[in-house]
Amino acid sequence: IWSAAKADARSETLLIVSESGPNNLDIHGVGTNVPGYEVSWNCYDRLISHEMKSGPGGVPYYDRDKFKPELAEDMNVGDMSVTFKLKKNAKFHDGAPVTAKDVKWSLDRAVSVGGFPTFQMGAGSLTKTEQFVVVDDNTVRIDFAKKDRLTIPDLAVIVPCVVNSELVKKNATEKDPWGLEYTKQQTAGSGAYKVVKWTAGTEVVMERNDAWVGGPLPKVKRVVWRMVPQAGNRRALLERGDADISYDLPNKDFVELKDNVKLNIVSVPYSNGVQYIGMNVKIAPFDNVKVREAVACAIPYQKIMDAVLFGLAKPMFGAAADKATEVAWPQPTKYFTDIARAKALLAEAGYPNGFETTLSFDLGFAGVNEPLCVLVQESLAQIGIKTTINKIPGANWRTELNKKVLPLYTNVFSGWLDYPEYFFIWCYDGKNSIFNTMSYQSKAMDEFIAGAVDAAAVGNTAKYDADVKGFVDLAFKDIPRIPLYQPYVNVAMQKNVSGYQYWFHRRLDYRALVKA
Amino acid sequence: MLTMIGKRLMFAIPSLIGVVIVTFLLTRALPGDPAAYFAGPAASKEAIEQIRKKLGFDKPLIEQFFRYTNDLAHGDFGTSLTTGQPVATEIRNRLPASAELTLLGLIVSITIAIPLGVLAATRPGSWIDHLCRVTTTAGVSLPVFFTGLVLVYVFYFRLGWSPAPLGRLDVFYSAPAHVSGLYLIDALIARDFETFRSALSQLILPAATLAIFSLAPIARMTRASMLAVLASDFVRTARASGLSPSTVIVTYAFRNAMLPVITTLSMVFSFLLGANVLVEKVFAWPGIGSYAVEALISSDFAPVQGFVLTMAVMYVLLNLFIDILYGVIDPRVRLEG
Amino acid sequence: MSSVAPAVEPAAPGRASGLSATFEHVRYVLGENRVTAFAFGLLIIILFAAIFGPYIVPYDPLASDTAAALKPPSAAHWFGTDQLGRDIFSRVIVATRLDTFIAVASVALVFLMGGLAGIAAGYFGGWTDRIVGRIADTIMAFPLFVLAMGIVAALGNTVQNIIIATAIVNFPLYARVARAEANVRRNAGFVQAARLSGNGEARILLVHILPNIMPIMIVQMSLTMGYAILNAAGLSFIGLGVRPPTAEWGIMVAEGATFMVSGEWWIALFPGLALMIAVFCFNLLGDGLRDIVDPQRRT
Amino acid sequence: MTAQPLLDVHDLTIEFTTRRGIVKAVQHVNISVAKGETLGIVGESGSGKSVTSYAVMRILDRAGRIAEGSVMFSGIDVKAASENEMRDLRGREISMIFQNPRAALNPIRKVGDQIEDVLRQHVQSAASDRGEKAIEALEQVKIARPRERYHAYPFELSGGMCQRVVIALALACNPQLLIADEPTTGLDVTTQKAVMDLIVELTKRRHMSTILITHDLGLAAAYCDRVVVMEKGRVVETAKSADIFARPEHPYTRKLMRATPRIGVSLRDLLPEEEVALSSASPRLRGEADARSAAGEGDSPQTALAETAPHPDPLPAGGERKQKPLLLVEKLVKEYPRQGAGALLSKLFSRKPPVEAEVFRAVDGISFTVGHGESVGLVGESGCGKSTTSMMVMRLLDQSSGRIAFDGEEIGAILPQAFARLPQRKSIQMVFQDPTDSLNPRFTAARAIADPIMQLGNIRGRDALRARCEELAGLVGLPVNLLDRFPHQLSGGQKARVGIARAIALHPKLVILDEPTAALDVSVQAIVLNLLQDLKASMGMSYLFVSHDLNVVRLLCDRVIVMRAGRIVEHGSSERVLGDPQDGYTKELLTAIPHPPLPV
Ligand SMILES: Nc1ncnc2c1ncn2[C@@H]1O[C@H](COP(=O)(O)OP(=O)(O)OP(=O)(O)O)[C@@H](O)[C@H]1O
Ligand SMILES: Nc1ncnc2c1ncn2[C@@H]1O[C@H](COP(=O)(O)OP(=O)(O)OP(=O)(O)O)[C@@H](O)[C@H]1O
Ligand SMILES: [Mg+2]
Ligand SMILES: [Mg+2]
Repeated sequence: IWSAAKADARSETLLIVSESGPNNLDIHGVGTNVPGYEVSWNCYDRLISHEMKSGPGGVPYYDRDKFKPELAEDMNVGDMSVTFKLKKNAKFHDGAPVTAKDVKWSLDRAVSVGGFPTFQMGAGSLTKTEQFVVVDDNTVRIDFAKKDRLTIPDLAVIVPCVVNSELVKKNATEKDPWGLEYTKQQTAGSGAYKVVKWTAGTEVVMERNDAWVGGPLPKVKRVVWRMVPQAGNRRALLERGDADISYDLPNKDFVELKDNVKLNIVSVPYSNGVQYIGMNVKIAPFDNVKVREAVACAIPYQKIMDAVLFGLAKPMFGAAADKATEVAWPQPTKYFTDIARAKALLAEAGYPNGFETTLSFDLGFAGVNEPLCVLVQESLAQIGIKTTINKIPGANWRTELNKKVLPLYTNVFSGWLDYPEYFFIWCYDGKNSIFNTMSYQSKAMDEFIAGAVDAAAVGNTAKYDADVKGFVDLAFKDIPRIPLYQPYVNVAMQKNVSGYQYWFHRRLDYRALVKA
Repeated sequence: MLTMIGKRLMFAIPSLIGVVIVTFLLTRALPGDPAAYFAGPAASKEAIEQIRKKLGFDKPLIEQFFRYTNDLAHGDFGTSLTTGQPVATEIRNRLPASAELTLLGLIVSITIAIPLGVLAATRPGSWIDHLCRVTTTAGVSLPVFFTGLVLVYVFYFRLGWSPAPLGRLDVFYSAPAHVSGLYLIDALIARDFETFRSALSQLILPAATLAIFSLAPIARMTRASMLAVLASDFVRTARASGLSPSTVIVTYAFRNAMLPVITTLSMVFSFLLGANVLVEKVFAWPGIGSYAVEALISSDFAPVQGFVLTMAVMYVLLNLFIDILYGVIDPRVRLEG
Repeated sequence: MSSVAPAVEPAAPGRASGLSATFEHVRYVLGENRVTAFAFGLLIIILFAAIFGPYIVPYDPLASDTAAALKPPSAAHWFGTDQLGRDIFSRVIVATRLDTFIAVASVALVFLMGGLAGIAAGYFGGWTDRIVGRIADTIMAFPLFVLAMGIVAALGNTVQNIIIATAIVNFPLYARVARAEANVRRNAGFVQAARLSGNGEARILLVHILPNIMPIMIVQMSLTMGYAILNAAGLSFIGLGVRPPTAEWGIMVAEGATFMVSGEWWIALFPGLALMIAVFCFNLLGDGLRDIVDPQRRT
Repeated sequence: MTAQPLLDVHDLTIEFTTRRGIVKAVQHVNISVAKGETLGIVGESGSGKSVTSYAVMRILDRAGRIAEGSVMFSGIDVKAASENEMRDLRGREISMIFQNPRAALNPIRKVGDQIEDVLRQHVQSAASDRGEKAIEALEQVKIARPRERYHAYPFELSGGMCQRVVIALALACNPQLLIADEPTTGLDVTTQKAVMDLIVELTKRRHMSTILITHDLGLAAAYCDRVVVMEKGRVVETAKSADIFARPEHPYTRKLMRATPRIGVSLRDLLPEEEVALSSASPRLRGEADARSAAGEGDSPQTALAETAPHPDPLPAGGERKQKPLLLVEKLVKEYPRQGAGALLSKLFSRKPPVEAEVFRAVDGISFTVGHGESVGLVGESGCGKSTTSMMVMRLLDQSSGRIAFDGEEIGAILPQAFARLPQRKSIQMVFQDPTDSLNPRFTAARAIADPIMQLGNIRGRDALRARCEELAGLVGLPVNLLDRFPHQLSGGQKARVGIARAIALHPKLVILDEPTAALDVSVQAIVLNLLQDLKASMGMSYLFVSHDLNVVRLLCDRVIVMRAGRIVEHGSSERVLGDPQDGYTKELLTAIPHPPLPV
């Protein structure tokens, strides 16, 4: 029995349920988790953002190549710098105007705090505080360290957000000059929403910033984001109409909820993301390419698509034998399930009776990983490879990956910046970043990647295309990791909720959402 | 009485020290690497090392332990990695939620189990005795998370009688002004009956889950001790003196029978605190149980240590309370104390 | 001579010789108490499934069949199939062995640790008692399930570690019961008599006291057996159970839980029922055994 | 007694439904009690005395029921009365006193409140003066400082005081009939007498009728007008108490009467007539002769003994080696820490060794000797330190100070744990007070007897052991076919024999008997005492016989030591000490014994 006021509140409030919540409201914080990105995205502004285009299935999809101003009024790209004029009426949540000083302080902060934010800035060659120059109160110039086509896109990701420098400095301490402790607990931005209540692990309540100038005023006044650990309960909440949006549900639920006339389901493939089976090429017998090929032939691809993903993913296998390599990533391999061939390859490699190894996965994504691994295990058993499944709790997953001692595992990687070479730098380059979990090193590969990066910077399309095709082919030939599929982001909403937009970070953008 | 309390507390100190040491070692043995966690997704080895140093995890275990105990002595429980909050604050915020749930579960359980046990004891071998035995045993045979899930499925999803399993209050109610932290009590104090109803309806299913689980030990103990007391000489004397059955059962048998039951209650409570962990997970309950599980799964030292220590202290206090209660009922204990 | 002796004595009531009297008594208790007889029947079924399970199930419990995934119970699949098309009936039956093994092994382990420590504490008193008591108190002060979780998380989630964790968690229970029982007997006449007969302390403990405590301990074991299974299931539920694809009731319930709301109730229900029946059986049996061992103490 | 009796039990049969079918606990019993009469019901354990009285009050167990017959109480048919009527009857018309007074009171309720509960139930007084009434009731039973006791809990009172409270409770509503079910067992002899006198005085003064249930014929005869003798659920004889000792009619009554230890008889006289004849021929007792022939054993025990006994030279009592005693105890002291929280706390807080005041001397510097082949009685009331003394001599307990010499060797310095493995262990053995408690429930009789032989003896091999066990069984008169039974399958007397067989298995020189017959019925006690006597004669053992029953000690012992509060108050030969006591305490003990009239 709702009182009238409560009913009103209900129509203006968006109730989001998800498995886990943020551990830090500031993306510059130490160890901020993925749900934390969502808060940052909605509560802080960046200088620029992306335009929308129509994506797969007509879902609004961010346009990788088109930018629109957010805090900036306009953007002026020069040869070795870019200049932004700030919107004059932009104000932080506490009413202080957004100035060039704030922007510089925020960018300085991003490149200085270390860890993930600094690292992400570096991906766009933004590494030094000297690169950020206050021209006047309303104008900021960013100098390029070198020509890099990722610099501008990197200014539109979550990290280079603008923070209320005066407010945070007031709450900073000697030990914590960037005031990370302060922004961990509250938002100090100029974004469309501000956090009014946060109970870690339980709920986040956000309210609209009516003075927002970054775009059209959002329709939703209040967002309540509750953590519901049980997937079954999340589904129940949706089906009973109690929750408005849920976005981490098992694939099966999404498939079934599609038939539910009361709900609205959106499925969009991850940009630049692949779920794969990795093999550590430094550990026998996976140092033998034939073994890797044999494994690639023994993966039960279609079974995984059907039983694990319920079709909600884009296959990354089984391309026609004569299909030309595209200048795109991800793209399907030419492998398909062929046990006979796998057996032959294994025999050729000198393991006619197979071998024993462990197959690891991240328990945090057990919903997909566990059945996937069980199927892979069963299939590998057919060619004599006996595997023990090793569940690694989410928090330790990265540690284990970092050690690069897992012989066989499954994982997802997806890059915010949707460029093939960006993915390959991370995952295949001989510099052996932590995402090159296979410890794969190949001179030829490094050359292709470097070539593509350089070609992109100067706009040499022919060279770029050749190099991209080169590294994709090599990756498929040496097959240190076996792409399985491109996962989908699935979001379930009540029918009266609309305006969902897909972003590279795959979190929700409340600003466009509408609840009728 | 005071000396008894002092004595009890003193006896508890070694166990508490034991708890601190064991938890410390146990958490250090957890497989995760908090430094790597802190360092974030793309950190280099050096960055991780640097963070390790900053967190003090590069020091020898002994030194870490002294640092930890020193912090503890200053009331600093550390900071959780996963939620980013000081553990002490979080525990303070979450403890009332767990306490409210557990206590209500226990109260429900007691109000059902004790009459049931008494009834079964007064009619041993009858159908009610068997019924009591079978139903309570069935209750304790169900994994709590399973009971919880089934209850949610039936009463929320299928029938819609119960509110959404979304924690302590419906989204559109705000918590009553903080007095005890227990919403039911705070709502009553604030005379906000709508909130009271909402909080109560949120509590019913999880509390029922806990109650179902804890019926058996209480009912059984009540029955056993009632049977023993009913067969004792002084009950026979009371009967032979012509006292009415109600006086015999209540004043003579029941009060004596309660003594072992009270001891059982402390066990049950400790048991429920464990079961809580799973129930909170099922009902998205913002208590310390779910907090501890998450922390443990993600190798987050501080909350686990804080949780265990809080629980141990609560356990000690509870036992103290029970001893006092025991003393109130049983004059023999009082005299010794 | 001794062999003819029992035959000489007419079987007067209460005077039947040892074994047959025990048997009589058991039969009487089972006859009198239908519930215990029922539990006994269940136990036989459970043991049968544990021993012969893998040989009698219709399907390979690990074999996936994605074409037949998520099928409701039918003639072909009595309990339906799970996400990967594995036959739930086969998995439930086969899991019996692992689950009973976990229960039996952990109970045996805790009996060896807690039981013996408790008996020694009760018998010797003094420092032994104080040390064992302190250990038990310390363990009790932990929220037990969380302690089990911690141990499994720290040592790794293998069957062996689950058994160890369950045993440790039950330690205080056993130590206390054994201590109390040994303590009341430490100055019993027959123990004094054993001393007079020249028995050493260790021998008194093992030959004279232990067998007398066994009945109570067996009851205790039966009751904790159920708890061990629940504990393992709880660990599975939070992701610390045995490794997939091993069939284990707790894991199956936990996995099935996600499917309950979407209507595939059978995935969680049948393993849940099996789990419940097993625990139920052990609990009832414990009660029944208590009846047999000591009718006065029936609860 | 021609008038209508107050209570008339007619043809009463009581059945219990048990695991082994229906048990008729009482069969066709007829009892009547006239107004103002005191009736004694006597009989051995299990003869149905209590059950009969429960039937009168209709407080039988759930399993029991009155199968036949009737119980009329002043015109009311108890069997047919409604539960409400019965409740009015209980406590107000008929009340009951039970054995073990401490257990009969609610441990967590003030005694005053318990009395008030009864008063309230029977509306015996207005709420306002109920307290006064309760205090009055306490005064009547002669409790010192009744006003204080009103607020006491049972555990704060001594056993005797508890019994007085129970009596006060029973008499609070002035009932017409008081049933006292073994009201004095478990109390000291001196207290016993005081309580009995009190009951008699109070009931006489109020013209109440009393039923006194006891297994002590002496007690019944001393206090009752009439005595009913029960055996196996039946009344076998009813007679005036003056007559029953003079002219016992039923053989069972005669047996009971004979078995009661009393002045002026020998141990042999305690046995039933037919067995005296038997036992004069051999020490074997009833049941054993036929059992042995069934087992096919023909040797006389003496020959069997002569072959294996290491000490084949039995000494006459008080033999020539008297000058060098077998056991010498000097200034033996045992101190226990005083209990209670005060002591505990002070132990926790202070590091100082406990001061003198904190210990309690259970045995306070006693000295005595036991000669070869001598039997010495150790008597004294409960808690005076008898058991503690025997435990120290047995080396089961370490003394605080003092010395113990056995057969010329110092054994007092040997720690109890070490003693188990020494050869002297064989020479000192013990028979325990409670035969049930002293047998391992999981050992058969044979295994129990064999235990000391296996540990300390030199007989090896199953068959040899078995043969030795059978031989010992023969000696103590335990049928061989009982050897494979477990304790719970044996009767009290049989268990006592197993305990004795075990004690003599290693041919000890000294056997300590700690109240070996306290848990047994008089008739069984008579047999066991005779057995002990015979064994002593045939094996030349010495006894230290601990007891609180002076009559028993008189029969069995050469010398007597009387203890009180840890000290020896008097010692000397049995005749002297018991015939002509010097110490006041000994005198008190002696007068407290209820003396049945001597048989003609
Ligand atoms: N609740 C019962 N169930 C079965 N049998 C019983 C029960 N109570 C008593 N009996 C039986 O009734 C018989 C008489 O018992 P009762 O207690 O009257 O003996 P008693 O003469 O009072 O003996 P004691 O001197 O030992 O008190 C016994 O053989 C006993 O086994
Ligand atoms: N372990 C002990 N700790 C403290 N006090 C004890 C202990 N054992 C015995 N006592 C005390 O020592 C005293 C003597 O006890 P003991 O058992 O020797 O008495 P007893 O003469 O054998 O009495 P009973 O006739 O009741 O057997 C008693 O007051 C008893 O309370
Ligand atoms: Mg009796
Ligand atoms: Mg004694």
